[in-house]
Amino acid sequence: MSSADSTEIEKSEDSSPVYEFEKSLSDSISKKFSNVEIAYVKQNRIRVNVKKEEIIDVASFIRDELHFDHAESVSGVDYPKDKQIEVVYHLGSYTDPLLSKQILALATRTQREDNPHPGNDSSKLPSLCDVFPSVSFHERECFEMLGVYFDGNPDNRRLLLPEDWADIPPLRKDFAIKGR
Amino acid sequence: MSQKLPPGLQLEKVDDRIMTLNVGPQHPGSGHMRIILKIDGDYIVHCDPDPGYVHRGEEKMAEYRNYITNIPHLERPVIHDSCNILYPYCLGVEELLGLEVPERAKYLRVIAAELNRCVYTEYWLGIYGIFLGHSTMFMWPVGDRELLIDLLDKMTGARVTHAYFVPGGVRNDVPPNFEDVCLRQVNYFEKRLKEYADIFYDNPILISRTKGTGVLSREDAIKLGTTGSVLRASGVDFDIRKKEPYDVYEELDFQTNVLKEGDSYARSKIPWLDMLESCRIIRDALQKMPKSGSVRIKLKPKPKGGDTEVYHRVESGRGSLGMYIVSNNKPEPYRLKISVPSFRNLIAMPHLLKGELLGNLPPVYWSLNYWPVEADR
Amino acid sequence: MSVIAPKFRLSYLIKGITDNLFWIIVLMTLLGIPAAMIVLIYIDFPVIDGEIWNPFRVFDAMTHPERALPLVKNFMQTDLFKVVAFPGFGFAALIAAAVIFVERKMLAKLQLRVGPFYCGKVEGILQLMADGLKLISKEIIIPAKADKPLFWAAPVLFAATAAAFVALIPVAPGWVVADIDLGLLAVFAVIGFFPIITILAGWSSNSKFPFIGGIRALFQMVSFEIPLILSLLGIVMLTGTLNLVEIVESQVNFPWIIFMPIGAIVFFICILAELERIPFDLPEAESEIVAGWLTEFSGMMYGLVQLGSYLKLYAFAALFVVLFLGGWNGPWVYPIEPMAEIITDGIVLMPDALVIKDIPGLPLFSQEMINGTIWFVLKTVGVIFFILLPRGVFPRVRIDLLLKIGWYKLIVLAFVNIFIALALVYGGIIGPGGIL
Amino acid sequence: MGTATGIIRALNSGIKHIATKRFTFRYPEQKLKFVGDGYQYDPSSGVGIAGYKGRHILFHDKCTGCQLCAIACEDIAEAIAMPKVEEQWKHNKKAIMPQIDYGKCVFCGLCVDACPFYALYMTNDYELSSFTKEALIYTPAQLQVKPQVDQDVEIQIDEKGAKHG
Repeated sequence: MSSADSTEIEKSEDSSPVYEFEKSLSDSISKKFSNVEIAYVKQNRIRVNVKKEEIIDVASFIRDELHFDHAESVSGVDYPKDKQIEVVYHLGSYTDPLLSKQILALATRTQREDNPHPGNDSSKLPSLCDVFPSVSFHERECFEMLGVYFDGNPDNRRLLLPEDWADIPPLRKDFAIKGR
Repeated sequence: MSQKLPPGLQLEKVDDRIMTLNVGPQHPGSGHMRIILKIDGDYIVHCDPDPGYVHRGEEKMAEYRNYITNIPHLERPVIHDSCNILYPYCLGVEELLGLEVPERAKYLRVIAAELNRCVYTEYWLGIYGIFLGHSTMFMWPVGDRELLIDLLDKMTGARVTHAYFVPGGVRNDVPPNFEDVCLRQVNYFEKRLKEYADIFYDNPILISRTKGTGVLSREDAIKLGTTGSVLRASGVDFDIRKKEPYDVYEELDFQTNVLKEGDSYARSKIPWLDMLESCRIIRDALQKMPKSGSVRIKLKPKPKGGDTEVYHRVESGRGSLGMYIVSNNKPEPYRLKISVPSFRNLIAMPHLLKGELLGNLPPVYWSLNYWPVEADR
Repeated sequence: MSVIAPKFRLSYLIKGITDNLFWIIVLMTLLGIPAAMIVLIYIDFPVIDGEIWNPFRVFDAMTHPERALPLVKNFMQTDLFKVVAFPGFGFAALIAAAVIFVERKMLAKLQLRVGPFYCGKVEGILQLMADGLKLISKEIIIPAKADKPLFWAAPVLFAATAAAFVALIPVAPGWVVADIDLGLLAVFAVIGFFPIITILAGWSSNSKFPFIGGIRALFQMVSFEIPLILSLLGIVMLTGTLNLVEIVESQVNFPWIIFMPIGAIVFFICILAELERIPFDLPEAESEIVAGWLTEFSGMMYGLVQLGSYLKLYAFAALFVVLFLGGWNGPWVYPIEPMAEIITDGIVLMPDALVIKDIPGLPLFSQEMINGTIWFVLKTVGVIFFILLPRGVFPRVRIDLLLKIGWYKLIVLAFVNIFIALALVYGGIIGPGGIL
Repeated sequence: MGTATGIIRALNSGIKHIATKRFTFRYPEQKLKFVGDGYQYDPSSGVGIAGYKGRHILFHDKCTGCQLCAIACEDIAEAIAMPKVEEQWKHNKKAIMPQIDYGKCVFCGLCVDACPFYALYMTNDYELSSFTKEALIYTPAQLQVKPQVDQDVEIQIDEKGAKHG
């Protein structure tokens, strides 16, 4: 473990713009899946954009082969211009000491509807709950905040918002705060 | 049972035994949340945490405010740990704006963050004590917390909501004789911390009460993505201060505390050991800190981030606290997600409470290092 | 500028006081004095100088100390005085009030706090009075679906049972409300009422948390009554009596705690459990079940339960003193000499004999009684200190651990204690015909 | 035997602390001492000067009515308004000065950071409560008064424990 750490430090001391270890991780993903787009490779940070049909396969590959074992956060980002909602899973690893610095952002996009009916419209994504059990509450939050329904999540209920919330999901860009 | 029932209704034998208890939000043992419990006799058979009573939409608010005016708002979720919740934000914004923080500011940040971690943990420990019916363990930590609040007050000018960290350093330098006062009070604080052992941590009644309750195995702790003291109590050595050192944590001398048991007792002991470690860090940082120098970089009034995104995380009083900032060339962040440790530890709660006695609810619930206001954001 | 609180004016205060005085005088004259007359007519008055006294003569005599003192002394021998004032309710309530104050100050000191401070100028000595006034002035709220008669009855019964318990405690030689031969058995009988009252209170309030609290209280009290009774069996064997006064008298030379420390420890732990005090305050565990079986009580109903529980605290501490620490027995501390002077010469109020010199009927209390009371109170306060101390030091135990302690450990220890007593009896050391 | 010794040690620790000094800070009689005269900001170096963030103090002879403090507060608390004042200053042609609503202020001090003319600082005065919301709005005239504070208590540590004194 200590040797792994020291190699990490050496690498970061290189201060070369190419981060080899991160690059090797992203290369192994893009080698396996041709449709996957590597958005950026920065120091300790990788971002991977995938199609929503492929996300479970990619996530399983990341878990089994690359040893990322938990999700740090699940963030939904609304892009009204593209008519899409992006969901970003930030994955990290506790078990593999080589990966303890790394955060892998796994992003996917789904369709956005102007008149949302959360749960009953086309804004749907396959849930990663079976791959990473740690995403369960994050996906619940994402569902109520952006209206993205996660197929396969056993618990797609309200979490933070009040029970009588009747407005559109509040983190969408067209939900305006009063007076702003 | 040949009883005639209206259509659609069934007699369920098992459910007759089961009582639903609403623990909270108006309950002395709940905090700002509700836990819906189903109990069979004295055993909890189902647990459904229901947070959201103090949801303030911090993430939505942040999208309307620029990178500087976000500061007082973002520390509201955990005012007791306000330096640590601003830490990843400042690191992230510094990366977005391409700022290099002065060396002295880095040390001041570490000192403020460690003091704040102790302030939070003392408050947390006090509530853990009162949840177990130990009123002395409520009064002592809350009283000793005053020592550190006094220091933070001298340092930042406010007792709880400091608004001390800004992108590019800290707001102000410390007053002239701060080092001596800090050293004296931190040493006394450490002495007081050690006095907790006799009355609380080595107390046989406490040990019999909390040992072996709510055991979270190492595999489950990893699988459920728990963090901070919960994770380290389950035997996973993962402290972001060590694993992904930010600012000057690399140069400071400290160790992480790991216990293997994974029960409520271990989870309550880790923050206490962390506080003792924090005292070491503060002393070390005071020694290694440059004696003078700039502490803040001047910023333009409304700085604009690039067209990129950052994810930064720090080790807060509860665990890894991450901020995901998406920027689109505007003074305001396009999206700001706060990945809070309380929320991540909450996932473990239904898992842990199932099958426990009702009397184990307070120690298991509060040992998760869960801060309801932070989880709701 | 709107003001929330009305401005203070002296005239308003004076008006309020005079209003209250007016109504007190009116009600006293219309209701109080007739009621007093009716009560006095039915009380048996002593026959002095061959005349039967009546209320009017009593009032008449009250103005003259020479005749009043014998009357007071006579009154002190009545059961009414014993029940209401000295060994009974009044004395116990006074000690209970002192206990509450001491508990709060001591706990505060242990926790590096100040505690009650402002009420009563001197270290918050009148805090309890303020709390009592607050409780009395509170509205009593009864849950809509509560079983109202039982809900009302529970706190009253609780305080009454605690008072009944107090009545069995001998404080000084001859000063006990109910001196019965089966005193210890009566104590067990009275203790047996408490679980019934708690489950009554929990059930009748028709709410979940009180119900759980009531059930817990039932479990706890029932399981701790057995070791409690067993731990006292040793003393009964050694003394051969159940009368509490005789048990005290048997400890003239040495208290029983010397021979039965195990029994004393078991009894002490059982006291803590019966009193629902930390570490055994599960029925009122506020972080789990709000306030347990007390959740729905408000105002003075809660106050009554608190009064009852502190009376119970005093009674159990006193029982510990009576059984293990020798009751009123102790070295002679009360001075004898000045007392004898008063008896022979009377109190000289003025040099000239114009004012009464020799007051018949003094002393009001015998010296044995005063000395015994002093020792009894000292020992009781000591025991109460050790009952209060765990509140600042220990956390609450869990229900399964509690039952385990009760059924496995304490009962075994109580049996060990019985065997020690048997060994002492059959060894011929103590007991009937023993060496000591 | 471990249980018994543990219990005795806990009881001993409890009894020992009955004789320790009380740490309670008796607020209305005592008031905590702060460093300096309140939070200040030096716009030339861009760094603040440590101090307590209490009520503001406004120097009328320096305020130019530039509204930068109000703009800084805009997204935070919206506590600062700029009313007209009945004063004639050469550098303040518009004759407007900040008026602060302490019912909204969060005492973050970012308005002090925004002032480039050394006109707005903060003071040690934190006892601002009043019976009405109107009384919480401090006009420029009220803000220029230097507060009278009587704060002299500090934490004292010795062998027997810590206390406020």
